[in-house]
Amino acid sequence: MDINELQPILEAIIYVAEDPVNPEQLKEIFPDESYETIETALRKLMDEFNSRPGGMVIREIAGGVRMTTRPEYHEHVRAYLKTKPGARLSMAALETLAVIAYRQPVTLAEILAIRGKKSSTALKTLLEKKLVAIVGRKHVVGRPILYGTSREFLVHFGLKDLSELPTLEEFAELAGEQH
Amino acid sequence: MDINELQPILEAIIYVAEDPVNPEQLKEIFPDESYETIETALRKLMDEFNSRPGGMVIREIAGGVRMTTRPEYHEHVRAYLKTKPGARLSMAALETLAVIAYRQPVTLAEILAIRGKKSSTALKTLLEKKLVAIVGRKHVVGRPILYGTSREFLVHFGLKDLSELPTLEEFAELAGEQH
Amino acid sequence: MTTEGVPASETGAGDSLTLTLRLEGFEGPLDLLLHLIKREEIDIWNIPIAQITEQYLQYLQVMKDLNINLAGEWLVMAATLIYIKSRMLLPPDPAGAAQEELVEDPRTELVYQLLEHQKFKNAAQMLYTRQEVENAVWNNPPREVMEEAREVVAVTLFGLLRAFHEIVKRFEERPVLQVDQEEISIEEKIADIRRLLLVRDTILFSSFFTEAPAKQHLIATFLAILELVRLREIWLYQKANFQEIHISKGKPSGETA
Repeated sequence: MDINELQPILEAIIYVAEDPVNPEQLKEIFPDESYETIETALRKLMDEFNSRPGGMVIREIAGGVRMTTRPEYHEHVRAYLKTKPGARLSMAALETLAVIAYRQPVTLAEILAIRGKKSSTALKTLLEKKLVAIVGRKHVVGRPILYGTSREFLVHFGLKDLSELPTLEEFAELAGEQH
Repeated sequence: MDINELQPILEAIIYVAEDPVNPEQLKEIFPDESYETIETALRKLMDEFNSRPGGMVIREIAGGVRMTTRPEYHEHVRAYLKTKPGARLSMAALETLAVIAYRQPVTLAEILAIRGKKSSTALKTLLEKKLVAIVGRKHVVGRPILYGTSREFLVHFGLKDLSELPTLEEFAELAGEQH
Repeated sequence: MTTEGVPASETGAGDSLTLTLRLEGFEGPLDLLLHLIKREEIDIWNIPIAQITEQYLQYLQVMKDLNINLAGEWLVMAATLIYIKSRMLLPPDPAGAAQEELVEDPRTELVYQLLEHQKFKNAAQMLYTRQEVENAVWNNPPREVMEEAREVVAVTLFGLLRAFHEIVKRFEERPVLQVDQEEISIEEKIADIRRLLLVRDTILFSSFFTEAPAKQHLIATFLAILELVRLREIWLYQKANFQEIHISKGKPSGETA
């Protein structure tokens, strides 16, 4: 299939998709096309779609691509939908999540040691929101559960993959330097 | 507001809307704009959006406008929706699976006793999805079939073996419950 | 370096509204310490430990005055600070110092803990910002194409466990058929215990004796347990002497699947 033929079909699929669409799924739908063709078409679609002055963009998220509204129109979109801003995670949950994201796989005891406070409630919230998942057990006495971030974590924070996170060292500014 | 400024916002609103968007609703969101401006912007948006070789169109439906995929891509869109990854289970199947996972080997009668609900349909689904397998027969009157989780179950949940299943005690620890 | 104490408005319980607001920000002891260090513009590599300890303890006192429940970690940190302070006061033992290559500053471990904590706080801030951006965008697939996916849940291991937890809760809340309060038989008690062991691996022995309404129940329960032990359906064990007796399903051999 010609790339110009493929492109609007990809757009339609990305439009209806609930989750980020990855090249593997597209390959299943277009078994006769090479990965290269699919990725070239995707790239071209993103370039063109995102350079038009439209209301939506196609972004790379969690190993796939996803269509969303442009953030700058959030006020008007919210006014139409009559929704309040979504429930935000508490600072405790975000801190726990940061520890898990940067230290994964990690046990509850290790999280406690780093945060210097109990984190089980925050962890439960994160598990319920599927931002964090059980990824195994540590081979030490008691075999504690190991936690890691999920694919949903990438989606929730609009990340392509974990390597897109700044390194922890980039946050090393000393206490008091900036707030 | 300039029509060119208005246009992408209208596009974003039409994109997120579940029902056709009508000019009255838009007037509510843009009280400072005249109906004329809104309708001109809508008309211009439709002309431009529908003349690009994209995957979606904006159509006039039931006194409003709505975004849909182009009908000619129907087949591919449908094919994509079928590739959706991940085993998804109904609540009944999930509960039945939970009972089998934590109480195996277990008979259908025991599952009924624990769940307090008929579970044969859910069990059938789990057997079909190969998450559950027949593991033997119980040595009681009638020799009922015993069910247990399969190797696929371990693979699906990323478990090395059954001893890696999180326990109720570990749940209680997260929930801060006393047991 | 300033040596002034905590300003009056932050020590006395007089200005309690500001205090409450301020204290709410400190989720844990490390947050409070970082706040104190920032406010006093202290060099983190040279923390005046006596001053910081004093201020920390004053905050703890204020929290106690305001009836704020202090979690254990606050007291652990107080103990740590006092310990470091006492170590700093001791003149270095010349004999010990000679043996060790370098006498470690007793504050070092705490400093590294604080720096690490600050990094994660900053990382959390970054996540917060990203979340704000994501809260401003919508992804809205048309509803009709999703119909096949309605009323289904994607399953995680945690989801499975939570489902089981809910079943157990529901199970335990189910009313048990009480035929006659007065005539409770051993058979009925055996059935009760078997029923409970359907959803639990172990039951505390004592749990049978906390809510039993009458002496007959206690005796019937006790005899039922003995009978089940004889039938080898259950076994009893203690993790240590004088600890709770547990009732467990099956054989003590502890076979695993």
